[in-house]
Amino acid sequence: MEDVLLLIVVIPLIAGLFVLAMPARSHGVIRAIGLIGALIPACFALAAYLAFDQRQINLQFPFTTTWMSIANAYNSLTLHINLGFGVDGISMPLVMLVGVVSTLTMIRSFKVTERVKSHYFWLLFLTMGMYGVFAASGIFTFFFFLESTLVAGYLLINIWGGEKRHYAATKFLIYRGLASVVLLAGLIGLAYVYASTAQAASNSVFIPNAPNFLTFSISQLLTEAQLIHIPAASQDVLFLVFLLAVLMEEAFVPFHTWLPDTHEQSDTGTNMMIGGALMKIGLYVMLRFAVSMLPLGLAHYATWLAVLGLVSILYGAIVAIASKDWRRLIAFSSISHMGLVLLAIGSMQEIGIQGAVFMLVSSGLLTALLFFTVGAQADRTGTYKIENLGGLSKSLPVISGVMLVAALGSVGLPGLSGFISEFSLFVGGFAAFPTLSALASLSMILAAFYLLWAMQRTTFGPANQALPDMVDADVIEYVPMVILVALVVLLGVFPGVLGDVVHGTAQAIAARIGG
Amino acid sequence: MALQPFLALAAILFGLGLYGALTKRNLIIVLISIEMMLNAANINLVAFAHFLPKPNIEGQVYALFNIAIAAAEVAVGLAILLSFFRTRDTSDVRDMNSMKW
Amino acid sequence: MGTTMHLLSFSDIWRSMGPEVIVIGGAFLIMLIELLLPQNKRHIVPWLAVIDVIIATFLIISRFGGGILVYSSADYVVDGFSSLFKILILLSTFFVILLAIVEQRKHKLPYEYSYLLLFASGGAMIITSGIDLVLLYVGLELLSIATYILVALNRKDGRSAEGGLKYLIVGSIASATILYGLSFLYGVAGSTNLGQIAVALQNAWTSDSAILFVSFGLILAGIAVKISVVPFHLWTPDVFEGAPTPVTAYLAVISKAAVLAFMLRILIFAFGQKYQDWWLLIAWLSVITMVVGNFGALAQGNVKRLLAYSSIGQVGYLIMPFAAIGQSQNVSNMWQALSSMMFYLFAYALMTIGAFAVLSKVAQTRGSEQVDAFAGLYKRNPWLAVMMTIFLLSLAGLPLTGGFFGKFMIFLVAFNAGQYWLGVVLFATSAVAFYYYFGILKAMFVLEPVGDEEPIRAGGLLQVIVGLCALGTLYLGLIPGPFLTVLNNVHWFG
Amino acid sequence: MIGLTWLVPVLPLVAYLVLLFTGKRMSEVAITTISVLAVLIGFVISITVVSSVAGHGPYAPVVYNWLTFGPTTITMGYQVTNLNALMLLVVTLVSTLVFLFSKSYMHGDERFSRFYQYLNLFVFSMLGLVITSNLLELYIFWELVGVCSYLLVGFWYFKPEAAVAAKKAFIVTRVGDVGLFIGVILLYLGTGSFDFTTIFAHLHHFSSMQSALGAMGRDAITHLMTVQTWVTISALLVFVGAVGKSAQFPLHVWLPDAMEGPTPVSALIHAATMVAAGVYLVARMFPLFQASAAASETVAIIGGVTAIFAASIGLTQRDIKRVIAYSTVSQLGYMMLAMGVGAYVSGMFHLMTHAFFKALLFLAAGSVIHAIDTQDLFEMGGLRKYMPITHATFLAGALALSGIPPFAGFWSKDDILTAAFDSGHYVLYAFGLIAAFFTAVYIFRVYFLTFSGTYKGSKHPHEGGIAMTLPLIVLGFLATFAGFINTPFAPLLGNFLQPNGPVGYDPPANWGLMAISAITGLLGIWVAYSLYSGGKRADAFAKRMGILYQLSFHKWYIDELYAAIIVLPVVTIADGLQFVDRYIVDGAVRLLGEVGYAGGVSLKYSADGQIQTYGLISVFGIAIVLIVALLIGGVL
Repeated sequence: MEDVLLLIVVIPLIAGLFVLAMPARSHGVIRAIGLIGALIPACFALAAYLAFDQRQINLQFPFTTTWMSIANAYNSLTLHINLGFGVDGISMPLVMLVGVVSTLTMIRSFKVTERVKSHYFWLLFLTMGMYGVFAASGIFTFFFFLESTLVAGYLLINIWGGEKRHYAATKFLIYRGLASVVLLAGLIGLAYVYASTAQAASNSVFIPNAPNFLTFSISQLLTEAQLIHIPAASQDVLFLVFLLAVLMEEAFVPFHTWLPDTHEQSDTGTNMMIGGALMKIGLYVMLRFAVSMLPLGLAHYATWLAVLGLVSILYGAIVAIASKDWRRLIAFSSISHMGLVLLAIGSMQEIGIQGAVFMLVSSGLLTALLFFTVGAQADRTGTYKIENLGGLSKSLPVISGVMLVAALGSVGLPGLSGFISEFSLFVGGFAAFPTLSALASLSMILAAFYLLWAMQRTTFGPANQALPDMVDADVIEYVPMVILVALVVLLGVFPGVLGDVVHGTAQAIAARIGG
Repeated sequence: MALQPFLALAAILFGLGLYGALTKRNLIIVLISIEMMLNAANINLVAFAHFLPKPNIEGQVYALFNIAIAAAEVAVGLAILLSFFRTRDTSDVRDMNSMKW
Repeated sequence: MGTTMHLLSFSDIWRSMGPEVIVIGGAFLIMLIELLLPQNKRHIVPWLAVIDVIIATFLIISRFGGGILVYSSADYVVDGFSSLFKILILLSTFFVILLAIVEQRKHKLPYEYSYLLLFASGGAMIITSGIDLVLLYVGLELLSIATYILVALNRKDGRSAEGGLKYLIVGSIASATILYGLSFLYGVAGSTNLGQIAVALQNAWTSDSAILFVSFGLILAGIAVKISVVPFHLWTPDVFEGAPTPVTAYLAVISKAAVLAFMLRILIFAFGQKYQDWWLLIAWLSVITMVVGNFGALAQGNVKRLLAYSSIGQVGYLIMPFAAIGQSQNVSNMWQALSSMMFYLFAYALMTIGAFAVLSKVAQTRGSEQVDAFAGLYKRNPWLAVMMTIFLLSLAGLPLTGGFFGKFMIFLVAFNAGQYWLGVVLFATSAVAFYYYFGILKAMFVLEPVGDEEPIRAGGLLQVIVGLCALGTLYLGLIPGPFLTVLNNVHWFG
Repeated sequence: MIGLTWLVPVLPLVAYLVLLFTGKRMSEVAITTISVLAVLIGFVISITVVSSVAGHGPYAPVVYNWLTFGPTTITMGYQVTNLNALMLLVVTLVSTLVFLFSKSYMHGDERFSRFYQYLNLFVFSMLGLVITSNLLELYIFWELVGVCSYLLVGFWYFKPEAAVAAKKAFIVTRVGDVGLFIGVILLYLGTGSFDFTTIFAHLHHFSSMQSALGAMGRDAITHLMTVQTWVTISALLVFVGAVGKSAQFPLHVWLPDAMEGPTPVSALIHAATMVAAGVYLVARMFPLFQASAAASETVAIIGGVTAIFAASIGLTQRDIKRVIAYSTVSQLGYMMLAMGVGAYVSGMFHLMTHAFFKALLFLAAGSVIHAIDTQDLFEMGGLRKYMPITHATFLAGALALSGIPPFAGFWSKDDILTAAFDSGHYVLYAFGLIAAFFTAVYIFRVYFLTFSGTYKGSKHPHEGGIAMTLPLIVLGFLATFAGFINTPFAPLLGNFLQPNGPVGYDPPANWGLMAISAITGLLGIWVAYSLYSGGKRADAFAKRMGILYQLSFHKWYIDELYAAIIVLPVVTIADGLQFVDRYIVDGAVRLLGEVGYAGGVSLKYSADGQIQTYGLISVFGIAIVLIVALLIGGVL
């Protein structure tokens, strides 16, 4: 089990290289390789998930290899950079999420007929990047994989997207590119401030594994975060840097406009990947670095987080009402949901942290499912415009039914994964910000409004005469739908399967932030 | 004589050279102006060499080197100018505008 | 400073200037051979130059790490710093000559370039070792004059001569400015030797500070023109566009590297005492250079001009360590600053030359240097497209490439010096740069080839150049450790 | 048998899953058999449960750990108490009958099996809601019944009205659900638990568990409010949930529209069970409401207002199902009124009797609709001849609803009115009495318009099969006699529901008030008779009432009001915000991009090809560098 994370990250890349080696016309082989290349890591991820020791709060399945050192990187300290992987209760579920989403995306992308080879290569590359981001145990490793998602996402949007794909891809690139450089600045600053603090505190506090103080290892930083407190002023500055990065990365209002455009222009597979897994990175960063390592900064800006969260919640929900395109609607809906996570993180409650992970996983699954069904509809009707659809339940009962499940899950219906996420987040929110949370709870009504209204206009009512004759879901489409629905129900009915993994880590974080 | 007049002369020469190089339309005059700038530096060097508290020869040697270099520079400049003239049939600085933007 | 005085003798010259002797002597020799050879045999001439470069490089490497040698009344110093610069210069020259060989098959460049490149590189090498104003200036002019000719080399293309003239005018004015500034330095210090100048200036700052600052400003401005720091950069795109592509690569890499070495010697050695006063000036120059360079490239359609602006931006990154040194806490910081600059310079050289190599091929087949010429390159030649991607990602500063790691090191330097804002600008501007680098990426991978859909056949030599550059770029990004170790153990003189 | 209680909700779930995976291939008979058996066995178990509870009193909860966060472990499980044993019985009984009835009613529908799936899912959720052991679990099932209602109202999704009504039902009840949601959270934050018993134990002081929830949490609540305020706010929020689910004013608007669903659905969900869940919730949380006078008062007022308000609308509607729907709203108001004035037993009693007679009325209406394919009262008439069983049972239901002794409704409604009177809520008592009068008028208006006079339609009406008539007969029987389980002479139900001493206020018999309500009912029937019997239309009367008639007919314009003050603004704001998003927020982004690009363009064009310009700019640069250098040097 030691190298399982390495395998998880590397296999998609190897599969990608195999894809490149195939002749461009052998679509079947390429698709098979793509599927296998995503399925095997997903199975490994599942194995790791099952073997995960929930009582241990350190990073598990550690894999580390020394890479290089920079002398005098900080005063006379040498910076040793390791490449490594490791997961804890926050990243393990997200690794699993990547496994699920990527595998199903591969299946869905069987439908892609244009430039199949490149498509699968970049999908696999993106898969590798997302695994790496969540599994990384070093700042450098993390950043490398973050940037690789940028390249892959850019090309996926740009080649297989809709009419304005170049514009959307550029927006995606610039926003996420800016976010990543801001993030890098924050990460390096974090390591430096920890180094200087650790050095200063080394006389009074014993810090294990820190002969050199300067470290880029996430697990070491997490350990140090429990032992020493970096100066409040530095925490504030660094927290703001991270916050800015996260706002752009996670498309919070007012840095959100790239997300609807991206989703509107991407093809279904890409949307599943972006909406299902890529869009969890920002808040993961928030939890992993800003919350875990900058507790005083968090305490200082907690109210700001809550307010920003609230703005995104309401803004996203209201604009979603007026959205004319399903994909934009889903994008705004996810902005709204992620705002809730921000609000809950601001509450600094353990349950809020736990709910955050729940929401990341849940919204990942539901967003992927929504994009899948919406895409399946569009494959048949040729349009994503809500006003052009109608009465689809008649001709596409299965797809419409699954879509309804996804919509209800997003609305937060109990029994599906969305409920327990929303509930935990709101408990956290109300504990700290009753008024803001009360306002935020309006989004529960608004969500029901925009999703069910859109459902009513597309799947209910008399069939739109302009639509062509349609055949309901085929076997290939059943697989992702069934798996996603099953997972959504599983998480809704037995949230313990996720909660047990998250619990220990959430507790540790909460202890650190005094929640 | 004092040092200052030489420095002033050099400065004026440098200024004039710079002015010429940036305003004259004829490329040959531009090249000559650049020579003036180089010679301004040479005057400085020679003057300094003479007026230093402990006068030494290095400045003069330096100036000699510079004169040779300047000659090479002008030679090359004229050669390129010829090549330019052959293709464009002009020696106006302002006609050097086929590449812009 | 372990100054050992020696009388000038040939063995001393060989021990100190051996590589330079080989390069410059070889240049003379090749010049003669070219004259003597019949026309149809002349194609071996560039290969002679290649061999010459290789011999010189091996000589440097074999002597590398041998400690500091100071010769000829302390006018010439051979230390790790200069050796590294020389290796960089020769390595790049090697690639440029090979690229020129490739380019020549199409454009029929005259064979003069083989020895002209050697002369220029010889000058560049002298700059890195010389610590006497005369030597420095002679080296600088040797480099400059040879490159004026190189730019104008393509006699069939009017733009080449025009570029040469432009470069000559601007370069000469810059040289004159530098010289004028140097003359004041001499006047104040009474010596042309940098060591003695440094000693003399210790007292002179109080009595002659005005004249010294004028001198400083003039020298800095002249240097700024040569390495195209904003606002002295405007000539760059024009000259880059006019010059034959290999020469463009040469200008972008070697000229800048050599002048950076010049800058390091003069500014840190002679004016180092007042560093904490003037570092901010460099910092601001660095910032506006990064900003203007990267924004200027945004709207460029011509890839050569685009890369020109990009190289302006890169210069902004390169001079940032100079600024950071002014705020460094201790000596180790300064070393780190220098090694980070050196590291980035190597990465910059490899990725820039590689990018120009691909560009030269694409421009040849398409007859156009526009971004559109890259459309569908992935379909027409996947190998070139992938290599170009490596170079572009490295230029843009994405991880696992030399470009990223170099930027990362520079960033660390800025952080270390407490100048976070410099680091932030560095990365913010490189995010802007994503736009145009990815624009080329988009053309290669996303767009369909326009018109001609025939595969591009890249010759073996081109593939070697591109492959080696890509390999180097990846090596610096993936396994930077060994090279960093070398950098850490180098004995710095300046 | 008490150990088998969990089977009661699980059986319909199993039936749901079976039908989900195999339903498409099954015959209608098989589907019905499975479904009916599932609830029928549940009914049998419920009977034994009730008998055990009657002897034993409430049982301890049976729970399993579900999810741990912070110091809290949420459990899932069930608990048998006297209250929910009664509910089990009512729900399974009505479900069995409705399931049976649906066989004929839905015969031939393309999605017959889907219909039973949804019904089974609903019954599972409803039963789960009833026997849950903690508040969070209750909320979960609360939402599930809501979504089943959504699915069933929108069952005929291809009818635009049904699609709209389903959405409306979900969203309006969602408003209430959010209130309950926040209430649950507030109660948890105050007590550190979701368990009913723990919550009730902490109504007078914050829990010490609370401190484990984190400093901010405790501070927020204890700083914001006293225990009393907290209890009141929580109770009100819980009540908001009940208002939404039980269609109380002002969230009543969804229920009449929900009549777009198939009639058995209306009978089961929108009359007997789900809409009563709100009342059940208040009953389940009774100690919470008892702890806050303000909250109780609110409940009473809302209940009383709803009772009269809905009844006044019912007077003029033309759609048979809508009349009954408004009647349901009104009757639920009575129950809330009961809860508000503390008459716990009376409220539950009325809930039970109402479940029977209202289900009966709906099913009878369904039978009529099934027979003649119209819901418009003015197109009916004279059906007594053709549908004798339906007529007889409908009459029993109508009498029960009107509160005519000795029918079931009389006993329970009278209990409530007495309790209101006794507790000094004279205005509310008056409301209740007037509502009772209206009730008798509108239901007999329906009765006369439907069954008296001559038949006007063209289709030949006839009774449905035994599957339709049998439930009617059973319910008719119950509507007639169910009242006797809690007469002042023998308060069986009262004793059953209060095993550990009195809960709330159980009014003693007041013969005077009984007489008044009986007379009110009779008066109402007389008015209806004089206006509507034998095909009369009472158009003239309606004209004479003028504005009042219009108000009633247009449901007091509440829908229009909501459309104007809520829906329209929200949609307008959404459109506006989308405009802002697209052109101002994104516009700013694009502007920034354009400015950057324009900067690039201007930089590009700054290289004009003139070397002397470049030189000039460089000279300026040199000048600046020199000046700065000299400034730094302190020379200038």
